[in-house]
Amino acid sequence: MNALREKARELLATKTVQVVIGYAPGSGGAARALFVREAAQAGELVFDETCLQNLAAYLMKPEVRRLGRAALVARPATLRTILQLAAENQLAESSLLALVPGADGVLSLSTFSAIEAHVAAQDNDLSAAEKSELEKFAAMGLDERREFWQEQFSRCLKCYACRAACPLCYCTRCTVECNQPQWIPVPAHDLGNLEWNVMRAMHLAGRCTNCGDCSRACPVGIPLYLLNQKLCSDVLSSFNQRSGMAARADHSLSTFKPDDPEDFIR
Amino acid sequence: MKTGFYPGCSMKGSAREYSESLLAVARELNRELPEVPDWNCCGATAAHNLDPDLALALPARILAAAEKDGMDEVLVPCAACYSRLKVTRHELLEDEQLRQRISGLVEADYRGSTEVLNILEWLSRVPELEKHVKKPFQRKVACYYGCLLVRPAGIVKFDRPEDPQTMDLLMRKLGAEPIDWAFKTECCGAGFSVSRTDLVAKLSGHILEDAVSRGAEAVIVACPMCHLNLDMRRPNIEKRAGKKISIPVIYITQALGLAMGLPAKKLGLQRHKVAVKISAANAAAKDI
Amino acid sequence: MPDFQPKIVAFVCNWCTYAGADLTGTSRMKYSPQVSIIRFPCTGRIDFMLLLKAFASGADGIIVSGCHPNDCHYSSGNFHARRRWIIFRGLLDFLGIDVRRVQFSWVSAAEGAKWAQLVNETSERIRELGPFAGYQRLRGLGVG
Amino acid sequence: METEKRSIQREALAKLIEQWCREGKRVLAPRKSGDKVDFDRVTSLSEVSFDHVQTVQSPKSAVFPRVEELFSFRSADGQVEVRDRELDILPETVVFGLRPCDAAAFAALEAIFNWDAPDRLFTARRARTTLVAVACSRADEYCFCTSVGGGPGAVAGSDILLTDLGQGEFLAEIASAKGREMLQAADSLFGPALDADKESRLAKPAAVFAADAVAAVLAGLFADTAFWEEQSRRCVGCGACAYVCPTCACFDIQDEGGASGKRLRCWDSCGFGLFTLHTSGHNPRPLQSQRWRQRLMHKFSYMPERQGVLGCVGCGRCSRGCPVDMNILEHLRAIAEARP
Amino acid sequence: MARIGVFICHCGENISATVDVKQVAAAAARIPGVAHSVEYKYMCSDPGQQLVKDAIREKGLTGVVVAACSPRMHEPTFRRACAETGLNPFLCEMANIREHCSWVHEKGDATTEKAIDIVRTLVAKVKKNKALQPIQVPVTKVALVIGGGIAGIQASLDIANAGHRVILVEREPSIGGHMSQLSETFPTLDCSQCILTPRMVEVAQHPNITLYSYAELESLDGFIGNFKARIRRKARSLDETLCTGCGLCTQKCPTRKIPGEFDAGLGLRPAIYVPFPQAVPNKPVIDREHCTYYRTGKCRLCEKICPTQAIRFDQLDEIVEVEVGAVVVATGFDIKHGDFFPEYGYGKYPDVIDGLQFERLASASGPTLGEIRRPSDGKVPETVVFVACAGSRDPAKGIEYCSKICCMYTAKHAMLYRHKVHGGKPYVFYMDIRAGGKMYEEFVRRAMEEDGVQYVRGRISRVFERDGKLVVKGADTLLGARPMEIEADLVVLATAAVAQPGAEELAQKLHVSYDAHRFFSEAHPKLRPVETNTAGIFLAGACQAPKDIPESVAQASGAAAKVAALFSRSELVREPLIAVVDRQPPPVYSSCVGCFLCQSACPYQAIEKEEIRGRDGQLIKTVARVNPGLCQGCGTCVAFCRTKSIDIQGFSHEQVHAEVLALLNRGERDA
Repeated sequence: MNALREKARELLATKTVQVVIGYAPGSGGAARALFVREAAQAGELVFDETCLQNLAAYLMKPEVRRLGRAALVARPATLRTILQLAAENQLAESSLLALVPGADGVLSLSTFSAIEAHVAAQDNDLSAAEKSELEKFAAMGLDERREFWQEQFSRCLKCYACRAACPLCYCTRCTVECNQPQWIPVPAHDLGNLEWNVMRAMHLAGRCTNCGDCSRACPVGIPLYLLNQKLCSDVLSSFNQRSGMAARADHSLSTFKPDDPEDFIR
Repeated sequence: MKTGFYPGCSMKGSAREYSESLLAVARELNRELPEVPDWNCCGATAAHNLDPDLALALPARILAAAEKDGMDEVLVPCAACYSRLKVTRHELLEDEQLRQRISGLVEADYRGSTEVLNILEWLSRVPELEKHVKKPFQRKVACYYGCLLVRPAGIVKFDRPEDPQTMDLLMRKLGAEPIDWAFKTECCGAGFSVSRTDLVAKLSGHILEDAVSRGAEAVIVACPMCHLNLDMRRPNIEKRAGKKISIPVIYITQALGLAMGLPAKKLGLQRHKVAVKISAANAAAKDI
Repeated sequence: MPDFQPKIVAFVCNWCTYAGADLTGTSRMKYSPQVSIIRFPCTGRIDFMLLLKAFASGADGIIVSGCHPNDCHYSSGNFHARRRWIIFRGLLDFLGIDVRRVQFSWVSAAEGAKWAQLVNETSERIRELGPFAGYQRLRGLGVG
Repeated sequence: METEKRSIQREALAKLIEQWCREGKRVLAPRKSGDKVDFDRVTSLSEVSFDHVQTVQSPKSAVFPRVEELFSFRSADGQVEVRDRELDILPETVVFGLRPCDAAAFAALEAIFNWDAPDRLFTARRARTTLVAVACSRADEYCFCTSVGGGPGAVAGSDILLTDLGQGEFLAEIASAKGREMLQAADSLFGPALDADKESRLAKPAAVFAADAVAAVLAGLFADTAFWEEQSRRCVGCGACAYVCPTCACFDIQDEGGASGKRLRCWDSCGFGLFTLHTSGHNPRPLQSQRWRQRLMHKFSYMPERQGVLGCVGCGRCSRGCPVDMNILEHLRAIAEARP
Repeated sequence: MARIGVFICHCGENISATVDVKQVAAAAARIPGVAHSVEYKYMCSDPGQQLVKDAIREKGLTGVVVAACSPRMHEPTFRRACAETGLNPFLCEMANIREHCSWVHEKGDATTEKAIDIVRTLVAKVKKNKALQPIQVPVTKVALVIGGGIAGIQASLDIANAGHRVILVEREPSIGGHMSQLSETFPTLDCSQCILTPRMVEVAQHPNITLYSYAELESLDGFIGNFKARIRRKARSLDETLCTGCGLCTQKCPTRKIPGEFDAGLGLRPAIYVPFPQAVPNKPVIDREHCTYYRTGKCRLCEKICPTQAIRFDQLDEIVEVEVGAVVVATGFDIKHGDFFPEYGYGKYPDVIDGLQFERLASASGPTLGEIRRPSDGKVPETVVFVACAGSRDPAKGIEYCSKICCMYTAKHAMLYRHKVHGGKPYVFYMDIRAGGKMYEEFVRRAMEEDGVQYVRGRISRVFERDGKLVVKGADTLLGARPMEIEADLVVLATAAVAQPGAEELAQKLHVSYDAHRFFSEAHPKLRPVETNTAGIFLAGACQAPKDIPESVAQASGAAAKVAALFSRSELVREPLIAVVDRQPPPVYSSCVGCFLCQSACPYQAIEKEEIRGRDGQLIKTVARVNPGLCQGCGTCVAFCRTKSIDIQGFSHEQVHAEVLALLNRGERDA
């Protein structure tokens, strides 16, 4: 933690960056995002297991971008997100550096290739628990799955907290906001909620870096991560691709291989 | 994988040696071949000319019994029986209404899970068959397939209908040298064995003469009917040709048994009309 | 339900399946009239959202068909479509939506008979599955 | 009206709920599901949660559902036929177990919906809704009712307020004509007033700021862009705060269907970027800082000025529901301390 | 408010026999926005089109739906009719109630209901149609001809003589194709090379023709008028500019026993070789697989003796990039080889040969200098059996179709044999004789009647060797299915004509479709036989289906005429059915967020990055832009766009969305 504060202080003092986006203690024992713009404020930074938010979401916010070059305290998913955003032409390499707190100090990654190398060395698979939850789902009957999701989606308020929290939902016009034609019903009724959630999952397929912020953001507790992890795992098993591994990625859903595997097309 | 065995009438009668040699070989290969329970006549060769329903009902009952017994496949060594079972399976699976009607007739439901295998298919699936060969069958042989193993091509979907290779490949594994000849699937006279022995003598005679002229030392068969015509009708053939034709006709299972070093008696070689001369000391000697 | 006549929408590409269905017509082969075709330039154009719209509008079944792999008029639109369907179909299944209601297929301009067969078999399957009541119920407000 | 004090035992309360259900009333009450407690339809007391601090959502959907059909329409032969909602089929509703702050929030909703032209549907629903609140025995760090004129045992807004006195006994304060009607319909279930110290049973959330002081500061803070940017930097612009808020009443109108269909009223939030987007492409509030400012201004400056009520009851839901921990109490404290 | 006209065609009785057209017209009239709805016997006829035009003028229609046949048939017809009245042609749509309805369903209510559904769907679409303006694109007036057989030669010469540049690409070292291998040609029996070689020379000398022999198409991108072709010029191991074609190298090459391709394997050639003496270009090529130098690193004899030092052992393949406006595909055919008829002994017995090999035996330039001698021992065969339909018309073992040329060339072969071997006995086993063509039937008659060729109607079951003879077993089905056995010296199989081995791959490079037998598909079997479904790519010769020489030449000239017509204007008008990216006034500029997922999806590299800058030059955002020249309108990008910022004209979001809703909402038909 001290190393992180020291590094932040140094980066700000030397004007290497104009802001350090990190974590500070928040309400209810949780951590929250902190924007440190003065070296003196760096002492407020913390990093522990409560620091869960994917701060890369702020890189897409105009008010934050305006602050200047940012150093971002990054968890593994944050790094993948940075690469994915870069692959989607949303980030300039010069606009940020990533700070990765570790057991022995803070790693400062200032280029995409450094981030790529770091990410490549991590285990980017779904965890065993995540996999087994998906397997449990796959083992359920069709009706059981339908009932589960119907109940979940019936609670959806369409508050779009999932979208707002998601760093990859940076579109300035979301499909749900397209009304000529009206693709997704705006009302938070059963159909509107189903289509909204299917659409969001599909639009994140091959892009989601599995940070889990959508589920954490959901005020009514819909386990949205399940949808994203399902698609992450399908993309990996079908196309052998993972999102967020490279700043110049092969997008898995807008590329193809002539022998992509399927057994359902007649 | 459970493989059943459908003997049919000839394996219990005129072609006992085929059955004896098959079972001897199977034992040696450690393969169990339980008989299809309560099996009946396959309907060959008359039924399909007389009563189309009966022609399907008889094999359907056999297949249903095998399926009910949990057999994944049934080995049908007799080529005629094989043809009837294979054709019936095809017809029933092509036409659901027909399948239901025939199932009703025989009061047994064949759903199509049990496959039908001929002897060559069965032997081809034995992995590393050549490792079982103790006394290589170092002979020039004429592989004679007859008509029913490969036809109708669209239904049996087995090997090249006009120039099949499976038996040739098997015999090569046993150490033999199959001759290149054009009579592999020529007609032996088949069912005319009884009514028109003159025709059989002519057709089977052509086959034997060509095999001999190309240096074959034995004709290898996989069909009791072919064997009957080529072996038992030899006197008629020789009479028509006006010469002695002494080439033996042996079942592929017998050839395999010999190569595996099994005694001739166990393989029923003594039952042939045309003597199969065996040198007990060395199967590789000139006399078989 | 013996009288149930399913509503089936076919999303097809202009170059292969639309032409294949034309050939079915010129060959006077018969098929079930419950299927109607909507023409697209390419399967690559077919947004998954349209499938949702079709179900939401009361379709009991959907056919999506285009050129065989390697035969796309635009060289690769169908490959992109295939990837999309691999993922989309998995998602539908995950959400408990019966994927037997969506038939994906490749029908070339020469496969008039295949088109007729595809339509008939799909209609038959959808007829067996019955109306897509579970989805159509969603069209109500479902809240408050 | 004088507040009448009575008592009720837990068993009687259970019978009361069953009686409401028998009468065909829709009973909405806090109910635990997973790790969240939220309002849901219940049919027995055993389903009702008492030990939570606050539900995720407010009870406003009883009178302002998240999607509401306003009318249906059908066009045929060039004519358009419009059918209004039938009001008499709206359900008689009892909201049970809401907190005093929630009960107070209905006054803010009434002020908005009846500001100029009375809203038919809202008014009809409100008239059919009875509020049976339960006083707070616990508060958490997000609660601040006492700073906005309320309190954990405040009666205002409730038709009946229950206070748990322990040992399965509740103090029942009947505070309105509706409450009295409810009492009369089940008088035998209620016992006599008890001599109990209600205050000792209540939570004690501290008063942190004075609402009128906040309003006074806000009036001069509108143009302080730097202040609002600093305050809102963490905000990601979702609608969670507005949707869980008991007083937020913004909505969007949507038509569904083609030649025949429905016109729907759906919740909306001033936090969304497109909330103020004009057809021209111009957006008067393009930045999140401006939208955050709007949210606070509306509740603490515009509403007191226009409707004479605060747009906040201190329930703390927006802070609890915020995905990025925008704790409104901190922001209000900062405003109170700001010197423009 | 939309004012849509609906025009329902009876198509004689093709539609009205199963669809109640009056009911359809009445139902259409009730659809909101439909101002006019009529039915008529033949809408595509002049009076029918006049109905449409009059209604547009009189009723002030804003859109037209013609419910008739497939849009692939008459969409251009009706769009043109609309345009004549001043209505933008893209405001006209076809509702296909014939191919997709009346022809495929029985007469009945369900069929009429479906026709109404289709009409309602297209009305909903056309209400969302927008007036579109055609796109003008420049035309590069250079043609690429792929394949230098007789079809490619003819097409090249015709286009070149029309005054346009031609790039002719031939895979083999010389042009000439199969025709150069033939001895004589039916039905005139004139010498194939005598009529072909002057054309080959003309190609070589034509100022408008650039010939790339020993070259193959690597890739083709772009679109009609604007293709970019990459051509791989395979290394000849020779500097063609220095080589004079003296032939010294080919005479001295020590590696000489390579079965020659030109002689269909019957003759031998050296490792450095010219395929045949009249080759164009007359420049050798080194066969690196067999050349001693490439195999062992030693020899280089040719290099030493070459008087102009033209040999280049280290030459690499060269990629040439050319811009062309049209492509003629003339890659020809192949004959079926291999063991698909093992019982005929083809490939097993040297004296069982195919038709092309017989051509070489009969050719004066062939390995036997035109004497018919059998390959095994050089003996003049006394009995020759010709087998027509070896693989053709045989769905069980060969191919279903008729190879078309075999009846004629088999008759020719038998005749040539009789002319060269006077006492010889030729037999022809055939299924049917198909001799449709000018002087063709007469030619076959001549073989039977004047040259004594014995025609046996029947198939042969097998061929086997016995005592140095080929025993042909067959049956004469005209004489009571009598089994026949002929002891022949030579058996000639007229093996099936099939597509070139690389046809599938080439089709994929060209984005043209091909049939189940890998022959390239024409755009319409009757009315557009030389076009493909890809605009600007034309077919000539046997790459489309088996053809004889006159047919190949005719089609080649047809393709050349199409190219010349295309090149007659310097600009081409393209349908504007392309993708466009949303643009709005400031401050939005575009709803595109610039993720460029569309860019990786586009098969045509048509999506570019556009930087939107403010007046001060400050970058505001980077968004996608579609190059209208490159976009082909597949719409793949559209389906990937999360912000729905790319849309495709003619199949827009609004159009297809409206179609889906209208199709499924029968209830609203009367509303």
